[in-house]
Amino acid sequence: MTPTGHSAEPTTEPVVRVRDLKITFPTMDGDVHAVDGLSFEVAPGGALGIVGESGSGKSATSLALMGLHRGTKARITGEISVAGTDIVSASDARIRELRGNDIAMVFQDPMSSLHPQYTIGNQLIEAYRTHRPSASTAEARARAVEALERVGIPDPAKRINSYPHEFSGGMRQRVLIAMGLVCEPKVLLADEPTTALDVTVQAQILDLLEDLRQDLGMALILVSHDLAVVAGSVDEVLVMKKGKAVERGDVRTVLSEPEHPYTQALLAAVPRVEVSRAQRRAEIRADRAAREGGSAAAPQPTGASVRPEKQESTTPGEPLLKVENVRQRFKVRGGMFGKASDFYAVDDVSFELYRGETLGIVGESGSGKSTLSRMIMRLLQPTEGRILFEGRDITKLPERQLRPLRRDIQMIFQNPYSSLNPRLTIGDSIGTALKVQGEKDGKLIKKKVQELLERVGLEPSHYNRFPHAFSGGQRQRIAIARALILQPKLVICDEPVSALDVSTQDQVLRLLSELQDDFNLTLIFVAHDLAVVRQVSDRVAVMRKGRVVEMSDGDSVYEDPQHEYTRQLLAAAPVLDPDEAKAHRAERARLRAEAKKAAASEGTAA
Amino acid sequence: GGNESGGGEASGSYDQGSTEIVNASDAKGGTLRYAMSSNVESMDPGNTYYGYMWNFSRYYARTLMTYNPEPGAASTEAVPDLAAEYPEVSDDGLTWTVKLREGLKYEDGSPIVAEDIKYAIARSNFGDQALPNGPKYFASLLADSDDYAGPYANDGDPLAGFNGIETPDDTTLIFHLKEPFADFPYVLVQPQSAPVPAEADRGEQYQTRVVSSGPYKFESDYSPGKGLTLVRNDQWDPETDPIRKALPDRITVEESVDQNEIDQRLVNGQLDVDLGGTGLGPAMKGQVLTDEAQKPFIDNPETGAVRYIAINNVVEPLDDVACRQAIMYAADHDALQRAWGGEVGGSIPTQVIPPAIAGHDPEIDLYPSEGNKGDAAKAKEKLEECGEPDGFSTNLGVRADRPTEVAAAEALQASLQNVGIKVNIKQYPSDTFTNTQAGSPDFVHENELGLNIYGWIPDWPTGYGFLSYIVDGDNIKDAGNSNISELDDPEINKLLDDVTKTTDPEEQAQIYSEIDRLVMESASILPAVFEKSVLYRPENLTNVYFHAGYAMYDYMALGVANTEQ
Amino acid sequence: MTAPLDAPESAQKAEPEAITEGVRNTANRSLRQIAWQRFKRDKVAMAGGVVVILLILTAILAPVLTKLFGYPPNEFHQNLIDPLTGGVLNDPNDPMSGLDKTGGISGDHLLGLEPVNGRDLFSRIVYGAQISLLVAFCATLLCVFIGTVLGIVAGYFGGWVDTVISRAMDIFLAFPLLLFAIALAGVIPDGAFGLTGNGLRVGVLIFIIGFFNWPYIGRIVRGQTLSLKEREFVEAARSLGASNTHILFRELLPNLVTPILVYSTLLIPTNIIFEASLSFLGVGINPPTPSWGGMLSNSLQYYTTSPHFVIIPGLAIFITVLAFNLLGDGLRDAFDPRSSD
Amino acid sequence: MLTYILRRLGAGVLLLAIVTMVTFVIFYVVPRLAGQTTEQLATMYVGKAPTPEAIQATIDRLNLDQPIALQFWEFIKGIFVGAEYQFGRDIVQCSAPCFGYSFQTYQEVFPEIINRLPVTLTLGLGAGVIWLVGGVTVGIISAIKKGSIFDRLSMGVALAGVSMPVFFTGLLALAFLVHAWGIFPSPGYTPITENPLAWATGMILPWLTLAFLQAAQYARQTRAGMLETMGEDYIRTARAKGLKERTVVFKHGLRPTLTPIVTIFGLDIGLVLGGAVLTEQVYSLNGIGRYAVQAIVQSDLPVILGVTLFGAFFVVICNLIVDLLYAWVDPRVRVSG
Ligand SMILES: Nc1ncnc2c1ncn2[C@@H]1O[C@H](COP(=O)(O)OP(=O)(O)OP(=O)(O)O)[C@@H](O)[C@H]1O
Ligand SMILES: Nc1ncnc2c1ncn2[C@@H]1O[C@H](COP(=O)(O)OP(=O)(O)OP(=O)(O)O)[C@@H](O)[C@H]1O
Ligand SMILES: [Mg+2]
Ligand SMILES: [Mg+2]
Ligand code: NI
Repeated sequence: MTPTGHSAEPTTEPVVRVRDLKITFPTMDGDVHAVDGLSFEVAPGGALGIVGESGSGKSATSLALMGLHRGTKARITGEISVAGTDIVSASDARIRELRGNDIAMVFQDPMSSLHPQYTIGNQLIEAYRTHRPSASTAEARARAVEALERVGIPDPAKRINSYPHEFSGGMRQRVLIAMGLVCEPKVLLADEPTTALDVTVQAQILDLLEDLRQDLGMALILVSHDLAVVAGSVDEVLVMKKGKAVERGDVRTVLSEPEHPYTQALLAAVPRVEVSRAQRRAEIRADRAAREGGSAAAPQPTGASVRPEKQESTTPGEPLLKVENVRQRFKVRGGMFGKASDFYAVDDVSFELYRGETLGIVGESGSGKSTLSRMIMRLLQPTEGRILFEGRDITKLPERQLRPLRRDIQMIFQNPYSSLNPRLTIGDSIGTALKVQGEKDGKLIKKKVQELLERVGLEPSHYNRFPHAFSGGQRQRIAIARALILQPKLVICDEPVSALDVSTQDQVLRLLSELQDDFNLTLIFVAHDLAVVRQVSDRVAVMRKGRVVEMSDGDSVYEDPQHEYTRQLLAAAPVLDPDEAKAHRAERARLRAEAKKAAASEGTAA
Repeated sequence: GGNESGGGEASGSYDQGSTEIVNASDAKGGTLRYAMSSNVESMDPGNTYYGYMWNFSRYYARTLMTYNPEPGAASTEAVPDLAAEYPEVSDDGLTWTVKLREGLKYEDGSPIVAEDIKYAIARSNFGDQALPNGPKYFASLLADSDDYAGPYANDGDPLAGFNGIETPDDTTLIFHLKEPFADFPYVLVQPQSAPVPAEADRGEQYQTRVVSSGPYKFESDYSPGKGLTLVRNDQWDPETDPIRKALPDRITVEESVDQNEIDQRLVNGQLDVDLGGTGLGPAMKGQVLTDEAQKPFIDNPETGAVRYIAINNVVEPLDDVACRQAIMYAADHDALQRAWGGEVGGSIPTQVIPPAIAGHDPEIDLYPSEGNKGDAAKAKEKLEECGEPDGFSTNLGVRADRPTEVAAAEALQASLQNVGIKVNIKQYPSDTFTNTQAGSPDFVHENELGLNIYGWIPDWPTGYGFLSYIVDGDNIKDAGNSNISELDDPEINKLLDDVTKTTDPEEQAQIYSEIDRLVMESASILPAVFEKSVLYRPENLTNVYFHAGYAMYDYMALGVANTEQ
Repeated sequence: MTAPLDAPESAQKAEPEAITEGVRNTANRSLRQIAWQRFKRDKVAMAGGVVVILLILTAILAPVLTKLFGYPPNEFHQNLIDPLTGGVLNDPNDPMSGLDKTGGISGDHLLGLEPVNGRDLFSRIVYGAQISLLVAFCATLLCVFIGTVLGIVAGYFGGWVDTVISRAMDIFLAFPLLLFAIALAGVIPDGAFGLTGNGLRVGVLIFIIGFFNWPYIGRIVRGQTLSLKEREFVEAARSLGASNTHILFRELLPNLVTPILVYSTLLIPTNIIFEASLSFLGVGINPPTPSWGGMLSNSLQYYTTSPHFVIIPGLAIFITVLAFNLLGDGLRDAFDPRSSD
Repeated sequence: MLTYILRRLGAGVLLLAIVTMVTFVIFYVVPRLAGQTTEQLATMYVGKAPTPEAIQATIDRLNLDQPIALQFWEFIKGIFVGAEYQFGRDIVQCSAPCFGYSFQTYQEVFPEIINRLPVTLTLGLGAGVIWLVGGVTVGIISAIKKGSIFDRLSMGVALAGVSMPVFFTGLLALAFLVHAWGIFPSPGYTPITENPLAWATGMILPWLTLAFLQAAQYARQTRAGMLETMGEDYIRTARAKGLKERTVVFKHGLRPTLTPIVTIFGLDIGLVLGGAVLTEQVYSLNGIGRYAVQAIVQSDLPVILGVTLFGAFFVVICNLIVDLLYAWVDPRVRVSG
């Protein structure tokens, strides 16, 4: 270890200082100024959050701090000093000494950031011994076990011999953090460490980082695109847009009194779990009325406001969809012996859905939400149970007879990038539906498609463009148009906004809401984000491991959760208010302690 | 041939070995090294049809008769080997009696008896398990044997029912023929008359350990493709053998050596003889022929083979003699000769029987042309005559793995094109060519193979050996047919029958010339070359001379100068 | 053989989507445009492409070219040949003038003469290009056809269909290909399946090469299909009521065109070499139709007197294969989302 | 792990069975489809004296007049339990695995193959070592020094290498290196037990020729793989740990790069051991490949069948080894298998 900070006062000298950082990538289309004059500093033990939408230069900055742009074509100017070393001008050897030892980084994607062919232990020990060459293997091993223990990997002495693929995403992220910790660096740089993870796991990781910061006195730089994620974990926050800092300051101040319009818009778009469905709808309708009134000056027909009322007073009668005790079995090859074992992705789920109603389904990754959706769509055939649509049993209908039924049930998919065929024009993509349903008249198809394009907020002239020419939000609009062109009775939305950033998310949700009014849609809305679900659902079902653990009307799930798991989820949901975040953290700690007491082995990453 | 004697006496001069003995010597010892570009056909004397094996197998398999061990014309004479003297023929020409020499022994010291020779003939000629490779002259010539089912049919007495040969005692064989056959002694030259003890016979696998009757024996079991080493057989008594000099102590054979490699080693002195005996490959030929220093080591003898294009008499429109004659006129002989390697590859014939064989008539020249380039005008006339004035189209069969023949095919194609005859070349593997393609009349008709490139080396150097297989209408077979032209002319057939009953050589020769002329008139055979080989005669070899009987050096005479090796 | 064995791994990642994502700032240009721009800047690949086009033109225009610059491919010029060695004479009027070391290369005979028969090598090489390219192209088409259909079916349907087809691919890859091909060419008689002569030979060659090399394309297509199948647009199409055929050929196939194109370009040179190898081993086209492999096989006999006869057909193969490889490499790089520059 | 091995073994056996079947079909069924009669087939295989008796004998010996299934059964039976053949008065036991007797040499096919195996093994393994080591080394260096003179040069040569058919390189080497300039001795095989030096010098040119082609391919693949690996996230992680660039490249980068190379190597070496046809042909080495070509030219059916199967056997074995190796190198496949 190099005694850099010996004489200097650790409290006054910032451990990371960035001045007027500029990062430029030369590309075919000229230079990309990924970071353009960024400055910030982090005090020892301090915590800085860097927030910004995708492509705003967060990762580029993080990598620059580690000197990882060396050897690439990136041009870096400005000053970066980490633990007293000037990263821009230091020798390679010096930088290597610094990495992992003074500043460690936790990467965004836990799935690909660990070497698949070495054991966890091997990779941890390597990290330690690189900076402590004198340490014996046994010593390094002990340190590695200790680090794993600290990040909460159960039975670390044994799991140290596992390979990364034997770990879940959350555990891998922990391993990465452990790797960052083995040498007890002064700064831990976490670049979106939780983006790929579930809310509960995300909360655990954030709690872990917080604990470590407290215990080890490390400085933390937490990078995220989600303001709510950083809110509870940092002291200071930096909002980036297009490579520039638009706002920087104490986390409370920024969140409560954002100065820059960008920050304001960002904050406004964040879905809030405390806002109820009714409030939200009212808000949206008001906005719409104002907008349309303003632009077209046409009076809003009352029908739009009448229909929802009818729905809200839940009329019994014939349900549109009835799901009875469905189960879906998959055979999974497990372990070394390759014996196929049965695994129920959806296990005994029943519910009814009435016309005009919206059912929200929340649950963590792998809880069976998509599987359930696909069963209702009859993209999968349920192993057991029945599905009745308009009173007709569609559980075992063959593909041929299903085809006409496809008009009535449609689906919007999660990933706007992969749900559109990149080789078909969007017109074709949308028109396909009419074509396969037997419409032969090309002109008519085109006309219908163009009308719908206009309705979802796109230009009819986009008809002949390919999907790559659209942004994520626009693509999701196209996907919605495709689902609606057949004028279905039921639309299943499988995480339609998860892949979008907050502002786009907001737009799409509004659009859906409007369309529901206009087309009298019945919706099943699947998401993992509690706040989003609350805003759109009349009723909410919480899924866990294939089962529905709780189902009741939307607001009561949030305000008076019955099931333990629902409470966990709610406690884990990131919130914007730092104080509330603290409260949630405490609540989580309590839940964990309880769980431990119950000696249940649950609670670790699924 | 040139007469430069620049190479000095010791190493001979250009083409000297074709006519006289080069490096005469009696020095014994050393190793004589053979190599071969493919695998040896079979070491079993009863199961081979190639001249080089007939020549080579004599090291360990003595036959009743053999060729006269002398250079020049005398070499084609049959002389006694195991036989004590020239066979006696009865007046009706149907019974031939052969007496064996005294004191003949196998390598294990047991005596060679007449019955073993009878057995050897039985195994190679009779029954459905007869050895596949060799000729079947005995089967067709011997009387009272048609019902004999071969030696393996009867466990008790393998020769029971084989009445064509009598063995009244251990040293006498009496052959009974169906019809008189003047060339019979030549049949006895063939290695099938080498004795095989019945208890050692293992069918086709006998080749792994041939029981030696000659001066050399197998050092160890032979495994095909892996080469052979011969060592002296101490049971062989030179007194009983006027033929073999048996100079080297050891004889080695390597198989499947690349031809270029063989040639290179011959020139470098790392090898003594190319066992195949067909001469240098084209690459080395090109090199030595342009190198004056190498010339003295080269012999360029006629091999006795005729290379020709068989013109089919059945396939339309070639069933019309005029159409065939059109081809004879149109063919560019110069181009054909070039394909075979120019003057050193062969001379241009105008008849079928080569000069070395009695009956060759230089007068026959029915289709002359200027510079041997073909006579297009005459050819057109003939086409007119056969009713195809605009020419016609036919197919030409050729062995794909023989580049010279393919080149010849292309040459012929080009020259026939000039008169409007369109030729499509069809390639076949050489191993099945005689059995199932050119040699199967059905196949020929079906595929309209009007032309086939073929060659003939007589089984013995007489007009009969030469002609009977390729022009005798009685010899047309369903498979393995050699009369590819399907020439079936009663006059020719009759002459060939007559000649076997004639014993006077003069008279025979006259008949052969007559047949030759008839064949040429019928335009069934378009002779391309009387083949010549370019043999390399390494300095190390002694007693080298070209033997017309085998169309290669006489292997029994060879010795090595370096006896230390 | 030099088939692109590494393809499945990298190909799977070559999702066109990733390109537009990776180069967000160029999102307004299509993948093809991007690839074309990259390709244009790849001088070597461009050169390869130009040579390929020239070669194709050469093959098509063979009759014209030989008329202009050569002689009919089967015309003999034996007056220029030394009858003893088969080599080309220095002076055609003097048989003792010795051999021309260049094999008669001159303004008259651009690439010299073939030994023995003295046919014009330029013409034979040019006509040889016809056969080489014809066989290679058709065989590649066959590979692509079989490989695409089976690959897409295997990848899309999965399960036992996939198992069967994947095993079949393994089996084909496990065959001692060349041996098999010569053996097969040998057992098919001269006239069969309604074809004779060179028509049959070419047919057999195309069939053998195409039939044994399809797994290379098959594996790539299967891998691509597997990854495409995971994309939600397939599910979306299904939920619109599209049939399997529609999904396979209307939705998936357009996405496979690029990788198929790229790997076909890389398969062509493999097939050219394969064809040459078969001709070299003596199971090629019937004479006198020229083929490069056949010429090389003949040249074995004349390399002492006519070394040019080894070199010229060899170079013809080499240049052709190289050009296709360069082009294929270039295309692959151009379409590869990961290539940064 | 054991089940994994067993499963792979099972797949290998199945593969062999199918290869056998297909081979059989090609030689016994295709000619018939193409219109050949039993007699014509027998005549092809009968030898030089196609008398009617001999043809009939061949039909009997090969069961050519029996239904195809029975013929196949006889063939398979021979492989597993051996067969008996009559030679002269001798009944010869051809012990399992019996591929029958060569029509040309009347030798048992299997021992004949084994006899030639050393040549092919020497050629294949020798060249294999050279091309693997050479190709991978060049590939790595090129990847590390991307854009350098070395990289450009070696990739240029490699591209040329993959574009040159082995018979052309071989011919050039023979014509110039051996015959014209005499730099190399004439290629040929001497058993290593007889004279190790002659063994090596005789094989050096075939090794280099075969290895050149393959090495070129491996260099290209290694380079591409290495570049790809070096762009992976875990390499960034390794760098972020502060590892030396050397460690990053050789410990973290190399292993994933080599993993797919191993598979390809297995397939290639399997094919080469099954007969490096062209190389053996060009250099007249009496290995399995040349044996096969000769057999094919001579329509020596049992040999063709035997060699093809033997070649396929090698491919399967090598693939098996590679699969196991792969499971060892890459822990992920053990599960997914
Ligand atoms: N190697 C590179 N070459 C060219 N441009 C690059 C490179 N790396 C990043 N960029 C560009 O720089 C900008 C900033 O990228 P960066 O990865 O820092 O964004 P980010 O804020 O981390 O986004 P995300 O939330 O999606 O991770 C983007 O426009 C990106 O396209
Ligand atoms: N085809 C399949 N075969 C085997 N297992 C499957 C299959 N499809 C889904 N599963 C498993 O079923 C479980 C539920 O998956 P599902 O996709 O429904 O989860 P989800 O709730 O939609 O999760 P996410 O939020 O990640 O989309 C998961 O464990 C998944 O691995
Ligand atoms: Mg980022
Ligand atoms: Mg899902
Ligand atoms: Ni290859």
